[in-house]
Amino acid sequence: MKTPDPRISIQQEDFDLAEEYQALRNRLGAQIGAIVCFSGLVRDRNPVAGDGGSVSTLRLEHYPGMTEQSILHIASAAEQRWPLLDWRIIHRIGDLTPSDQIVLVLVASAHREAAFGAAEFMMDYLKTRAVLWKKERSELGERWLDSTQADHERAEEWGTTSGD
Amino acid sequence: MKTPDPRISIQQEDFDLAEEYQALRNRLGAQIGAIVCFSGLVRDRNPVAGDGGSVSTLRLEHYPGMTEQSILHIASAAEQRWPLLDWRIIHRIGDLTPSDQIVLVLVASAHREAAFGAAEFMMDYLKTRAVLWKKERSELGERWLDSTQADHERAEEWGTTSGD
Amino acid sequence: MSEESNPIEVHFFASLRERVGTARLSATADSLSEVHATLIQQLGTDRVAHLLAPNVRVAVNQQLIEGDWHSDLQPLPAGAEVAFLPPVTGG
Amino acid sequence: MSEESNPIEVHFFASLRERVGTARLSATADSLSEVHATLIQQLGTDRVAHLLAPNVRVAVNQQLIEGDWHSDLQPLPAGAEVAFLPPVTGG
Repeated sequence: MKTPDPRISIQQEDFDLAEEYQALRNRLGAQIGAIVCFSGLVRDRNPVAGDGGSVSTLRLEHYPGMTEQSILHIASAAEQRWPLLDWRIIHRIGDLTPSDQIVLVLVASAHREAAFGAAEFMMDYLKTRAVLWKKERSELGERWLDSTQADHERAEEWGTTSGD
Repeated sequence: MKTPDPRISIQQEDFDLAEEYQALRNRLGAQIGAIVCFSGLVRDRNPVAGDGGSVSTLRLEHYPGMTEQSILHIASAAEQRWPLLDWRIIHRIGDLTPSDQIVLVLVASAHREAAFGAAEFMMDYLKTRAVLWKKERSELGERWLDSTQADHERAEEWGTTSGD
Repeated sequence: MSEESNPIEVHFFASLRERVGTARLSATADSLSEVHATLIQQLGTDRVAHLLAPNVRVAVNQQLIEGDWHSDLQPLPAGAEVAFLPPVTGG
Repeated sequence: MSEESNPIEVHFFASLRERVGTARLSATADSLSEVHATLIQQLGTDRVAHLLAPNVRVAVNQQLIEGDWHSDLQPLPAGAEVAFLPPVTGG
């Protein structure tokens, strides 16, 4: 199943924020007033669980094709809400260790409100709607992670007219 | 007058997002869960003015010492509101041309809510409270820019208990 | 299930793959209800119970379906890819 | 103003620098009210009018002051740096 949009990458390899940022600038030139980059990293603790176990590995699993579609759906919903010039989403899969980069969201727009709004929206939906699974291995053992109640509440705050 | 905090730079030279991002990661390691980078760029049009004049230069002027203090005040207010691990603000001065980088705000935190909130707060206050001035030269002539009514409203939405 | 039954592929992801004990299997079924019957034959009721949890989503050809899959009588497309998805989280 | 008056520096920024016609000047004054009087002598009332606009902020030693600067009788610190700031915008 091929990627539905070249702006979405699901990959094992690490990504280079600088390269992606520069590519976005080169594509759009002086139309851009604002770029928001979000990067998510593997923490060595997962306090959501409240167990304080030191994390050794985070394994990310996806469903080729459907994962990309679910992310495209999220980005399209953001494009309907905000006037975006361009965006880029990279999500890593496979085995990651603490301080590794997991996810990159880049949004370019003429004004900062759209770039901030869309980047935060995309992350809230990636947490709750993207077809991805995470298994954490810590000193206390292995377990599959679920999105938190707080994540669901944040996603629901955007309303249900799009992105659902 | 020396810089009140090494995390604030007011400079003519361009900045390197990748270098700043990597420095933040190196300082904090696996405590970081989220990094938000905002960069502002010079656009070739300033539609706020409604005149459609093509912009040729943006000149940024500062008040050495006081500018840094005003930005430190903004960052400190953000630190009181959100649990931040670290941050970095670079603002350029001097003559800039379309597609040049103007400002960089980098925020690292354990969770994304704090990083997004603080970065957006910092930008809203940089627009309205930082001691900086902008003079735009376009095909229609020169003029000093002011923060917009929308900028003031956005800054005021954060409330007046801090950052004021 | 008749001999003319539709050949399909069934995929299990993440925690469901572990609980079911396989990532995929082949079967023949004309509806999700028939998928349910064939999974009970191949995996047994204990493993299939994991697929009936309320937070499990089912996709047919990568489109999520609504409602109870195990009683769904809608005809499956020829060679359908049926997938069982536990709760997702990315980012 | 007495001969013992305090020597100060006055700075004008951005659009005010252009309207006043200089970036800085030296003067002696014991209060902002005296700064007002000496600026009228040195610059004339037309130029000083720009400094009286309601959106102009005044800083003494890089601290913004509140209230009308031209009637402010508080003593200025020795060697004070007085600055006139038009509306700011960064970002």
